[in-house]
Amino acid sequence: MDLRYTEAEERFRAELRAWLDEALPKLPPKPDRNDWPGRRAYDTTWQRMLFDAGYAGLHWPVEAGGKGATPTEHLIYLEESERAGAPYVGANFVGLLHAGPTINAAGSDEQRRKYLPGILSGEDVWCQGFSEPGAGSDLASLRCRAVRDGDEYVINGSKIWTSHAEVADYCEMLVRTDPDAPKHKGITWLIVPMDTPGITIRPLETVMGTSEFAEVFFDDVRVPVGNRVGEENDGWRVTMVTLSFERGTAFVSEVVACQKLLHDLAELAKKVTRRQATAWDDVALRRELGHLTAEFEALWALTKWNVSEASRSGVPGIGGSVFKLRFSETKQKVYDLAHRLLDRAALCVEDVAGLPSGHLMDERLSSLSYTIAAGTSQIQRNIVGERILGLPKER
Amino acid sequence: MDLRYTEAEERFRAELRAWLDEALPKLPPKPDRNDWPGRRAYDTTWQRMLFDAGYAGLHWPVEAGGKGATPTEHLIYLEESERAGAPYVGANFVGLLHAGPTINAAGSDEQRRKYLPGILSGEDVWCQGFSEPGAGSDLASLRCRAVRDGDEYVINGSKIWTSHAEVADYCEMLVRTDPDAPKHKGITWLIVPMDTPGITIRPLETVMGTSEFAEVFFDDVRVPVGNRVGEENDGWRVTMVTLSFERGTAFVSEVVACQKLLHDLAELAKKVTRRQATAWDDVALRRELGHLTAEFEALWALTKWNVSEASRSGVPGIGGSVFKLRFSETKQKVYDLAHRLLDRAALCVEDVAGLPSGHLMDERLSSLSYTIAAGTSQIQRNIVGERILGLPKER
Amino acid sequence: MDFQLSEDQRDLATGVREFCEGRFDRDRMRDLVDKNRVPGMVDRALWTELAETGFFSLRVPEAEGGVGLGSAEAVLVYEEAGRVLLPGPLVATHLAASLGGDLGAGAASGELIVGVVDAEDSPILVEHLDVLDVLLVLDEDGIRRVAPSSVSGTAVKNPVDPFTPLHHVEALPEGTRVGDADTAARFRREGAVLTAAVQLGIAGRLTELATQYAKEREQFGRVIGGFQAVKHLCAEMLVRTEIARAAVYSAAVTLDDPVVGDLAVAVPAAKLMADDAATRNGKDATQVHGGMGFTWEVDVHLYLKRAWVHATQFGGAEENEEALAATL
Amino acid sequence: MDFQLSEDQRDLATGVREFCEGRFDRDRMRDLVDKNRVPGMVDRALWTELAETGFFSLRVPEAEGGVGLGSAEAVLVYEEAGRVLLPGPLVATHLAASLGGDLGAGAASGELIVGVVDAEDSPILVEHLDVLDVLLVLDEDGIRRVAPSSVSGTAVKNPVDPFTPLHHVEALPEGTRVGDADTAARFRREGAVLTAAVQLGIAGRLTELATQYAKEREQFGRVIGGFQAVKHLCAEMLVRTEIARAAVYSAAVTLDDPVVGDLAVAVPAAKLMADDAATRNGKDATQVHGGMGFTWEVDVHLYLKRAWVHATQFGGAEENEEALAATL
Repeated sequence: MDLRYTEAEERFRAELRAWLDEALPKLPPKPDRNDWPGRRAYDTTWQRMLFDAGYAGLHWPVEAGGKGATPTEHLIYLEESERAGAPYVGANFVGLLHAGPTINAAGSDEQRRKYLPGILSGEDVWCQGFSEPGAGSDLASLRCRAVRDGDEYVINGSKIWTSHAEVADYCEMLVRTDPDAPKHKGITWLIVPMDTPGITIRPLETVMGTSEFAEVFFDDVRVPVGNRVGEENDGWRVTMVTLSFERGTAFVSEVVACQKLLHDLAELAKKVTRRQATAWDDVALRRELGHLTAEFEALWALTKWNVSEASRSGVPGIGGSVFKLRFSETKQKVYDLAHRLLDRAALCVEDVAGLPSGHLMDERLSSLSYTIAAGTSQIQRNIVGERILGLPKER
Repeated sequence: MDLRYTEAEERFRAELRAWLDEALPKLPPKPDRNDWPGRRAYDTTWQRMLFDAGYAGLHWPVEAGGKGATPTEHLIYLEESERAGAPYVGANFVGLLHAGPTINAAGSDEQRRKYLPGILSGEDVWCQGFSEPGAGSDLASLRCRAVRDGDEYVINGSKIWTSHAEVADYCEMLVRTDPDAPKHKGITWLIVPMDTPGITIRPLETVMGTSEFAEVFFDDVRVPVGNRVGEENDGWRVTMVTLSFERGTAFVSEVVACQKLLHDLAELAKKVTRRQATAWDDVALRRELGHLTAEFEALWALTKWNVSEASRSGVPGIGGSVFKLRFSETKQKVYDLAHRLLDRAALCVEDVAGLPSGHLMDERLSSLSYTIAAGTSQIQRNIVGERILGLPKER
Repeated sequence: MDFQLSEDQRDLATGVREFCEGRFDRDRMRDLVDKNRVPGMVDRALWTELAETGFFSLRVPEAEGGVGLGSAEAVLVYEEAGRVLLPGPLVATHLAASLGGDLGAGAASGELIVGVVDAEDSPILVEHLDVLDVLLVLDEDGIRRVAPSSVSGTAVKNPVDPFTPLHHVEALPEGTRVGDADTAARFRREGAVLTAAVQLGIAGRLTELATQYAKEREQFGRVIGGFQAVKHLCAEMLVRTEIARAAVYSAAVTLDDPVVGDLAVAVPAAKLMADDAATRNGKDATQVHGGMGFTWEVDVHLYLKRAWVHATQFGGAEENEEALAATL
Repeated sequence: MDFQLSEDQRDLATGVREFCEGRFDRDRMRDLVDKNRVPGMVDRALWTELAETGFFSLRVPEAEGGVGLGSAEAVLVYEEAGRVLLPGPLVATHLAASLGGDLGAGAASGELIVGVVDAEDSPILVEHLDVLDVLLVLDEDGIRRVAPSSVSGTAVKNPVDPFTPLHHVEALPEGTRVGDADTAARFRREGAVLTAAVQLGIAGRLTELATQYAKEREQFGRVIGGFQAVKHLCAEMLVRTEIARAAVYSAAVTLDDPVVGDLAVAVPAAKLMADDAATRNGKDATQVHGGMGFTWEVDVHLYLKRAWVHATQFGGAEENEEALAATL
């Protein structure tokens, strides 16, 4: 067990830090949250800067145009980026973390040549069409149909929870090509250009009153058979391949952000008054902050544990669900605490009386989704119970 | 909604209180916990005193020798008894609350005449043979067999969680008489004298190191067919009849006891020091005590609600599982708090340094069973979800 | 003792439910929040109807033109208000109706929309200011009356609950004294219990919404309410609701007849249990709804956000816990 | 960075597990607690074997006759001790071995059984007094050595953990100074991490016991581990264990190489997470076992009770939380 970074890792960190110091001031100002073209431009500008500096596709294999970095280097990259306040992966998320790796692993040479460079350089933005209104936790029950018609697939149906749909160039899609096969069997993985006729996008308003997601409707949308990745009806396996790219780094930025946030909340607690004293004088609140500090110390250690495991074995460990369960519930507790700390100011999703209630309450609302998105806590507990502990499957 | 007691109820309370003041000093000293004959004698002495004073079988129908008191009077009786520090029902529990009411409702006239008077006067002590090692939450899966042989049933099998087995005169038993019938169908309700040959009692040691319960083994135990209550194979229905005697009063003593305990814990908190200050100076601990005070205020209100509902309708409401769920978990929290308050003294199940760690830690250990005994919290949540909310049954 | 609804009380609750569902059904509620927003989120015509139904004059003696009922009845009414998310300073106006004089009469009749704010709050956020006719300020010495037009504040552009617009106010005007410290203490007690009743309605409705969704939504070939994980979330929601109901009703009866209990315990206990039920049910109902629970179009978030607002009114959790500890 | 067990570390853990399961298997554990109780609940012969295996000299430099390993290895060893409920003042004796001189040598070799007590405790309860050769007292100024025979205390007849006999002591003798304040601080840090390792072993074993029972016990025609309510209890136990494992291992590595982290955070975090995992897993394992979990014969309660003891050693939850808050 060694928590010391190697000299090479330290060098990587130092160079990255130096570059971040230099590059970040060159970024244009952050666009407004609802300005989707602006957000696309901002995110892809950053991706282009990473590309030019040699940091694009850090964790992608070299043959795919990436840097073939180790999981540990990826961890360092994410940690330093977060500490420096660099932009999140944003609009490049699906391309860099899902579609690109999948095409590289399961696509044809031609597909690799056609799609991967644009993802790395920030030229192309991808969105995801997996979930459907009727297929959430039970993704394999999806019903969006694609029927073969000569050299084309004709897609009909709808998808939900699609981010960046309005500004994406391509959509990675799962469609049902054999309605008679068992549900995991008749699914196919397709690439759909977003300018194909027949696609309608309807923004999906969240509890925050914003539209981070969209519903996407497909009405006789035709794509060439050549846009299929993998074999027909083999889409489920193709999708599972993507999962194997997760190397314990999925939540690095968020853990670092939460650790920073706890310091901010402590500062806030020392500032806000409740009747006679500051909130910090309330030992219950202080201990709660202390407890959460321990949780994130442990989650950070578990991150390193999972990343090291992935570095050794090349495949993701069983720790993902364990991590996700505790992390999402603990992060919710942080925002519960922030809510409590703000008292009546928590009724404003904007800064009031010099308190940072805008950002905190926005995230507090967002936190409701942590235990739902990407597998509810209930599903994660099933996974831990069944796949790790070997308890019998649900009947 | 009226929380005022009627004049008749207030008179009942005043008379009871006066009698308790007078009667309690006449009780012999409380026997040692492991002195089972002593405990029987103590409990039945008290029952005899109640009997002589006209309080025996308060909630039993008049025709069964009881007083036909209303649920509200029963609530008053239990509340006043607890406040005065009167003995619990103890060894008389099964007779007064299970076997007696069942025999009265489902037995023959002869059985009523034979068994009810002894229960009321404290002469006879009953125990219960329902649960089995393999039939806990799923009671209907019980396997203890009774085979008809002429005018007798021959019983073979074992029972568990039987209290007062060593000192009981009779056992109310559920046995399987038709192994081929669906599991709720082939069960029969029997009265078994505990001096019948073939019965072996093995004390069952609990986590407290005491033997509040026993396993009871039946080896060719013969009882006359006349000891059957209800029809053969109709025992499940007979048992369900007993449940209808619950009128919301099951936890009255315990709620009153918990309210007293919270005051005691506040006193204790004001006495014990942690480093510089008293535990009471710790606002987190104080608020936790405040929170628990609210919980028991609500549980006491819910008790009155359920009792009033039973008074009106004569049948138990749906509130039992709701009450039991919250009560058992809240009572556990009280002992968690007591444990925390005692700090290192919690390592002693006896009084140390003037602290009441003996009683508190004994109960703290006992509290582990609250969410298990008489239907686990998991089973209670199923009941609430299925029977009250109408969600689909477990498959 | 008969701690169950009387026939009159049952009729009252049914009547108010029918009124609410008729006059402020889901469509109208969604219309108000999604399309036709009105100043202060209070529809004057509806306010008048509420007044006619007795929402504000319920506890005013018959001799003074009121309905002449008690707190026990009032909690039944305000529970129904919570169930349908009736917006506006209902509890404040109801309390004002007890002050007598022109102010009381105006509040009772629905002519005056009356708000309330606690001078001790930091920051001071006034609810529904744009529509108020009168603002009452609870301070150390009692209650003072302030003209809303004399309150200079900044409108909060993004209040967490879209039904509860807020103004941030640096300092409150002096105004005129309309109640002493005892009256203010009564306001706080009654305000806590009535607000707890609204929370009870919210908690109950959230239980219904989650249960209903759990019965309809299918995943893995069966309705999700058949999975213990979901079923038990719904069960806990019901438990919280019923615990809160017992506490709220009991506190209300104790307000009407203080000898049956201890108001120092009953009132904070009711508020604490009801706040807990409403906010935690909001969280659990969101979870039961899965991704849909995170969308604006499902009502759950509107209930949760309103619950957050009420949880800060007339005593928050920490304050109530301290008050309860002080009784030990 | 390579935060995984090295091959040597894996071998060490396997070896210690085999040793523990061979020398202190369930039968012997139950025999000790149920039938053949020995003074102080420490079996001298076993103690000697533990010493030979390196339990106490593990971190003593090879030059001084020790095994010469670090805290990273020590936590693997003490986790195994927790898994089988090895009784006795293991951590205290291990810490004493680092003091050098006759005391250190005696502790390392297993000739001396050394206990430790915190002078600030109230009440003062000395563990295993009947079998101790040396008692170390942690006080404000450092560590002092006291002869157990000079300690006058009252034996606790009914200690909550049958493996941890206690004496209640009114006042501790003066004794002789054997360590300064820095050494005492080191003892507290290392004691916390090693005790956390024991708790980790307990938490892990409880997860196994519950899972195993859930796979075997049938109710309603299926094994109870197939019910989500039980499955999810087991899953949460595993999550707590793995979270604690990460924190404990990380703290141990940081003890060996302080530049890789912040001991002021890592040590209390490890103890807090491990105490939490062990005690809460004890509660949940009891629940999974149903009625059987309430019986003496099932081992779960022995693990839970031991976890309660360790949770009070080298810093309890509230102390650790305060210490962590102070780092913010």
